[in-house]
Amino acid sequence: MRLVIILSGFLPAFASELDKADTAWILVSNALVTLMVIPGLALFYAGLSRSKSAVNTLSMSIVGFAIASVAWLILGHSLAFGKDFLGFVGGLDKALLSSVSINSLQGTIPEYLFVSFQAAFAGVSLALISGALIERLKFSAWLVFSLLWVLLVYAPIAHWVWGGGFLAKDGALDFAGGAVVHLNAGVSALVGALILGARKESSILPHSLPLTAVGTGLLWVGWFGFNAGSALSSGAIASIALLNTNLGASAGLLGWMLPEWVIRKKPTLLGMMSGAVAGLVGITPAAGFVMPADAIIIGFISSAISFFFVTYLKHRLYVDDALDVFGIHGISGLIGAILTGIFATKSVNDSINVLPNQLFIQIKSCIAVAIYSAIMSALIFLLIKAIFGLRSKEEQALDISLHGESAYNIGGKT
Amino acid sequence: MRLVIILSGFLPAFASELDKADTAWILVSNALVTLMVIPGLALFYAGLSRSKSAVNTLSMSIVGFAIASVAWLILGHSLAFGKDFLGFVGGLDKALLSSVSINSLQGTIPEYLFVSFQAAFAGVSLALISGALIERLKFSAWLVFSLLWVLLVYAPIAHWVWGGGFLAKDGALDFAGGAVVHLNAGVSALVGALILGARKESSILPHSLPLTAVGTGLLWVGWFGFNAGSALSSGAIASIALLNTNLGASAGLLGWMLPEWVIRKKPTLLGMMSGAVAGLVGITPAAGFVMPADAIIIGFISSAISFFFVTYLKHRLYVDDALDVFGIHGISGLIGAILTGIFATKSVNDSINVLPNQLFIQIKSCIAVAIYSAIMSALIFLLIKAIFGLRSKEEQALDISLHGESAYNIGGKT
Amino acid sequence: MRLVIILSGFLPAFASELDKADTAWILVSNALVTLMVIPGLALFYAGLSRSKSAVNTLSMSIVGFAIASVAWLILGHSLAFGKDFLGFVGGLDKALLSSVSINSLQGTIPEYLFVSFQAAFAGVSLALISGALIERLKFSAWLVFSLLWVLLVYAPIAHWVWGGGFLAKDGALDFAGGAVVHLNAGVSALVGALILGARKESSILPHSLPLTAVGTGLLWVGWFGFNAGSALSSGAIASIALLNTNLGASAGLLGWMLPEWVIRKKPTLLGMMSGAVAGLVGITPAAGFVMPADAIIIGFISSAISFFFVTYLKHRLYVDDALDVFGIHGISGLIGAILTGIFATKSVNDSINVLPNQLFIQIKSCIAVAIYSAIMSALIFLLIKAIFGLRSKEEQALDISLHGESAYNIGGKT
Amino acid sequence: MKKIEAIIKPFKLDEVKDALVEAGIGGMTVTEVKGFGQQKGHTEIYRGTEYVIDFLPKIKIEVVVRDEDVQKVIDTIVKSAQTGRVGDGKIFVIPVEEVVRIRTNERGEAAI
Amino acid sequence: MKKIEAIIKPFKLDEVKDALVEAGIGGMTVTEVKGFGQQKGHTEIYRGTEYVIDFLPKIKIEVVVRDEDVQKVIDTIVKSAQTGRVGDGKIFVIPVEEVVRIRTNERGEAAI
Amino acid sequence: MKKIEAIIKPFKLDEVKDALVEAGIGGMTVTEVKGFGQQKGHTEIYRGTEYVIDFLPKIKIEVVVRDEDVQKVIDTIVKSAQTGRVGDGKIFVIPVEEVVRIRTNERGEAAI
Ligand SMILES: Nc1ncnc2c1ncn2[C@@H]1O[C@H](COP(=O)(O)OP(=O)(O)O)[C@@H](O)[C@H]1O
Ligand SMILES: Nc1ncnc2c1ncn2[C@@H]1O[C@H](COP(=O)(O)OP(=O)(O)O)[C@@H](O)[C@H]1O
Ligand SMILES: Nc1ncnc2c1ncn2[C@@H]1O[C@H](COP(=O)(O)OP(=O)(O)O)[C@@H](O)[C@H]1O
Repeated sequence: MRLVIILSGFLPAFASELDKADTAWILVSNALVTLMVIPGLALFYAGLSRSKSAVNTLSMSIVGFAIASVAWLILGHSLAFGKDFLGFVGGLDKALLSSVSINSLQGTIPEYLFVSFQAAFAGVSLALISGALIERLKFSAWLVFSLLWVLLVYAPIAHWVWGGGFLAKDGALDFAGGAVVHLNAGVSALVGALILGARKESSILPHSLPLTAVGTGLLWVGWFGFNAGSALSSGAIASIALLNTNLGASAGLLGWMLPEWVIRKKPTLLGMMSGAVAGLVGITPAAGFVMPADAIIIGFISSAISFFFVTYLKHRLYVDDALDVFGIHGISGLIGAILTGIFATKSVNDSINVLPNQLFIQIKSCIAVAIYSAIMSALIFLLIKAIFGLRSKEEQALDISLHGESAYNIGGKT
Repeated sequence: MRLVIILSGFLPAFASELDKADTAWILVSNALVTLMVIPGLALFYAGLSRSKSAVNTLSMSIVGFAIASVAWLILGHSLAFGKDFLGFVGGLDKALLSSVSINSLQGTIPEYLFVSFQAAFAGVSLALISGALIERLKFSAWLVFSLLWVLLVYAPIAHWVWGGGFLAKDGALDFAGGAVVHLNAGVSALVGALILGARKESSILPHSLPLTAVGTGLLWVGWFGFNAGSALSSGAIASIALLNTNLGASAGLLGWMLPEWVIRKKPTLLGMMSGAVAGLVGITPAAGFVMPADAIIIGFISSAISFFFVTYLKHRLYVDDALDVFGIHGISGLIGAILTGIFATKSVNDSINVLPNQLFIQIKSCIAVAIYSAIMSALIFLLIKAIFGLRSKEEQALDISLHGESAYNIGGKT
Repeated sequence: MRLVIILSGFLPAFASELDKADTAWILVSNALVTLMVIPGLALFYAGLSRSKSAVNTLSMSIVGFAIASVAWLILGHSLAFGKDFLGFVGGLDKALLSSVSINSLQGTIPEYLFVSFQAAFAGVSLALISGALIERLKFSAWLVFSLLWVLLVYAPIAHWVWGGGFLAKDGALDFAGGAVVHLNAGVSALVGALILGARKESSILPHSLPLTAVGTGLLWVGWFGFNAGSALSSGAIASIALLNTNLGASAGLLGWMLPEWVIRKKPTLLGMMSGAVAGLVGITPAAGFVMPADAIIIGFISSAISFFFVTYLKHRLYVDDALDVFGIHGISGLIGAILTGIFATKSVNDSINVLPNQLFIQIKSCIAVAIYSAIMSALIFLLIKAIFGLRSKEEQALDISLHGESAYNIGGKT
Repeated sequence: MKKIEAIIKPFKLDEVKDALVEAGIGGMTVTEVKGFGQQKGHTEIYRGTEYVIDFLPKIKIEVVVRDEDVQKVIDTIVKSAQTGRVGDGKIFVIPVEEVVRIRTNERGEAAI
Repeated sequence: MKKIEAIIKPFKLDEVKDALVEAGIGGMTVTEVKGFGQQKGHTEIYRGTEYVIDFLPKIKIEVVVRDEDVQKVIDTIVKSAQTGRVGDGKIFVIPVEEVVRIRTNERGEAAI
Repeated sequence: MKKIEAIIKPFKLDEVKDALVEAGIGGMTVTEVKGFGQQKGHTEIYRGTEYVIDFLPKIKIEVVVRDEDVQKVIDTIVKSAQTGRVGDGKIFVIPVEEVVRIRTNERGEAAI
């Protein structure tokens, strides 16, 4: 399996000159990927939470990104991109970036930039998980989880796929992290919500859809850096990836809105926004591999399936995945990875091989990621539960009890 | 007439090599133009709406952008940039981008990127119109309008000007779409508001100026991509366009604030934000053609004229242009296009010719755009009115009745 | 003293060809720096204000940026980068950019772009100050102050350091404006709050933390342009500056959260956000000079010191620095500048010299900036006080009395 | 003296206020409330799950008047707030034993 | 007729409403209020400064009923709103002299 | 027992609360309301159109007290809420027939 080989595949192996244009584009992409969480995802999630837990919801995304950034530098990057150890994990040679210097390159861009870009991916993946756990998780438990998950779950999977690990040889296609990021985060979120247990009063009555709209917009735009930046260079592949990303989002929006409108009689704004995100997730593994017309199909289908899952199947799971992290990122990540096997074509990207059994390879790689993610995340959650406990005592006044703050003080003390 | 010849004019006709730096800048510009609507304009408009219609206001901008993106790929781009048919519209040779490949170039950037960038312009233009129609339009009517307007109004006008159509030979100057985007959208908005009729209770008491401020900021920053990206390359023209864009916004802010302060006694925040947008509109057709000091003059004058129009003349029109789309985009687009004829200079941009009768050419091109836009938009609105109806039944509870949602649930169910 | 010599230092003196990739990156950086204020800082501050003064708080940042933009073009840029006059200020040769043409270069980028980028720095610096003055300053007084401060305080200091003035020869290191921007703004803010006097009811009960979170996120992302853009080129220095900036923010977040949690028992969201900003300030002078591991230390320490200052020492100052502009920007700017002297290394950036007495040089340069900033700002404030008066009469209804608007009209007149 | 409390539909507020002012009423106090009654609530939809909102937004108007004005005020409110559809609201009349104007410390009817 | 005003904890609202409906009450009006009493407020922290929030969020329910229903309604509210912890709230009974249904202009008990 | 309802200027809330506490009052309930009266509303401007805002933000304080405390409470409120300018607000005294403490089911004066 070779999930996102394109991340390096696109760069000829002998590339060894810094390209300033490629560097400029990845500098920007790095900023855009950051924008996805800081403040994109934080707002997307906070708008959907109750106003009395909005502070905690914001805090989890933001602190998660910060912890991932620091942990990535100290150890994570080395576990992902250090010298390969049995195909499973990187060595410690890049801990604290000890073997990286100002002149090191990764392809045509400075290695420092590559490290920073990868750290942002780790931060996005981690922050996604928080959506399943809001309104009842202890803040300290989230901090410990963040650290362990980035190092023990995310970094190894990234290694398998992008760091020359065992999946890298199998030929699976994953342009920007459909499996590594979205399926992985979705599965961890599901497992976490299961172990954490349901909220006493589980509902999603968003306290502010305009806040969620700010988040959706920043996710959409930031995703251009996530997907088109995954070309790791400026040029034709980045261009088609960006075009496809926008089409995936747009078709995803319609792929949720239309069935919802027909079946449930109203086209909701939250449905449109959820659909746009689902479409973005679906196109992520395919962005630099498929024709634009196919991007529309992928975005539409992934989103429609997420819609049906969230609306009709989710309740059967009896898991309080509060903001549908599994339903949107897990499901659409999976569908996108599978559809990539069907639609990827050498005529778009001649650096890839589409094998006869590509569909099978895609499914196999998803299973590997999902199983590892589920088991390891479960272990981490159970460990924290045993040592510190997971549940916050006070759900009625979470923000006050955990952070001593209220999100809003309108008309309060004058 | 040749409105935005610079869009291609700046690139030597023989350019046929991909330039990675130009590509990087247009990738970014594409992201910035998207940011203008998703979520910029959506928030700008939603903040100005009543809280009970904020969901619908957000939805119109967002779904409009998505529809424009998909429609542009399927047919719009071909109607604008396909093989010329009688100087009026493009042929069907680029429908579904059938004749575009990963190696196709437009100037020095991949054609796929050019398609994506153009799609974003179509999305911005369409979304602008919604501001005149809020708080009473049926959502289904907006969807049908979106599709038809992009294909039948926007794409042909883009063809005349940027696709080698009949206006392209006349020598008119329009750097980034003062006429194609803003005048066009403003006129369509006015016609739409007229046919749709006034709200039962027409007022603009913004429900959240902070939300409008988020939108204003993202519009301002996104506009750098809109204008400086219209150079279609990285370099001196993009640089002066960016400088001028910021000056246009800043002077526009002052050009509304100062007369308002003097005449109406208070400098309002909404006035400052409206003025910044008006200044941005005004500088749009001139951004890459004029000296920075003149950019200040253009921004200030366009904005001041929009202020006088909105404050004193608007009421005489008896049209409920709810958020002043015509007053700001129509008027400042027109003024900017005319002032471009006065201030454009070869010493800034030696790829243009400033003809002795330039002013006359500018006016003529605006008239052509305005007439076509008015007639076609009227036909589309009347057609939809006849078949589906335009007005939503329930204005008192628009969000609930159309979308089944409320924008805010603060202090709701727990 | 040579504060930010790197701004030009990184570019070989003989560079005289336009580099399109460098230009692309600085075009983007310019957009990002704008995003820091429009709407970043405006929202950051407005969320922390009372809802009844949010309009005024937003207005100050936005109008300040606009005034700085116009003033910079007309005179400011010339005072900073015109022909040196006694090492203290630039001449009038660049007033209205009279000696700049479309072909002028600054290093490898168009001079017009350099002007625009510098103007945005002036705008950020000015807007920062407003946070100390909210909820009682007359709006007209702010406008006059804006104009005078940019021309008389900011431009000369920028000249000393970046325009070849007397500090430029001393060897001080300041990568992106720790002293010129943050220390300077922090000191001016303190002096202003002192002269203006305390609010009748001074408190910081933020009316909307989600709004502040939007602002924090846009500041964080925009800062990538501020710091990595200060390399004035795309490449390895920009890359490490971006990596370090993100680490500074992340470590800063933790550097406030951890002591707060230990000492004051709760990790607040506002603390995390304040810490991220403090960390960003701290890393600003060091971003392109230090190893990533040291960036973590710098971010953590600056932020922790700001935390202790704001929590324990601030009250002893008896100055109503409403939003802690001095506590965060002044203090962390100072700490960052000093730590730069300790951690800067030629192995990261071989265009610099780290002198044996570097620490001393850093401190000296900070003192020079602080003293000039304090005296000049005091003079400007006192002058305005004498002529127009500084205090708004009505503090209970500031937005209504100054702007005739309320930030929110939810559930108002229908 | 009596306090007249009227629960009305929010969009009627301006009309009722104008009618009261015309009828010579010089002051009133208004509160946003939520009402539950015969009028059916609506349903809100989020990601396919429906939530029934029982409590509808209403406005409570409180006017304190002299005894002789009670009937006039009731009639004025009924006339201006009526739409004839379910949910128009109620009026309650409650005895008031004393009124004080804080500004002047006047008491009784003079303070109204 | 009487107006029963109950100040309760917000999270009890649904329970109290359901109990009242079960007890045959057809209408009520609800207001978000802030209460001050024996229950201690909490502290909010901003940049190291602590703010004591004295006033806690409470819900005020108003139900107007016939005289004979007063005891039943009081008991229903007490039962459904009680947690046994400080801050459960109060019930006040206030005389009402007249009730009007705006829709129909009905008066008295028929209008409740 | 009586319910004392005071409509006051919002920024006076803390002062009034402190004065009442000092006077021995152990509980009160506070609501944000909008008031219309002799105090003139203000004008807001949006894109050149002026909107007159008639209703001004006020705070309603409700305190239920024993009969013998009524005068003291009125005086305390008048003293602490007075600015002497128009719009200071009103106090209304309303009879209360029964009080219940939900937590303990205590009745009458003991429940206040
Ligand atoms: N018994 C009651 N006590 C207090 N308020 C009531 C009562 N009954 C109705 N209300 C209020 O009056 C409003 C309208 O009542 P409803 O029964 O819906 O219609 P109608 O006024 O047409 O009879 C309700 O929303 C509620 O606020
Ligand atoms: N004298 C009073 N007048 C009006 N409201 C009161 C009074 N005393 C208490 N309340 C209301 O009842 C609520 C609960 O009272 P509190 O003293 O905290 O606990 P308990 O109800 O258990 O006695 C208060 O928050 C306040 O809203
Ligand atoms: N008749 C009334 N009934 C109920 N509330 C009233 C009445 N008159 C005044 N109020 C309330 O008292 C507030 C202050 O009244 P106003 O006439 O403005 O000034 P003043 O208290 O100085 O007489 C009003 O805003 C309103 O909330």
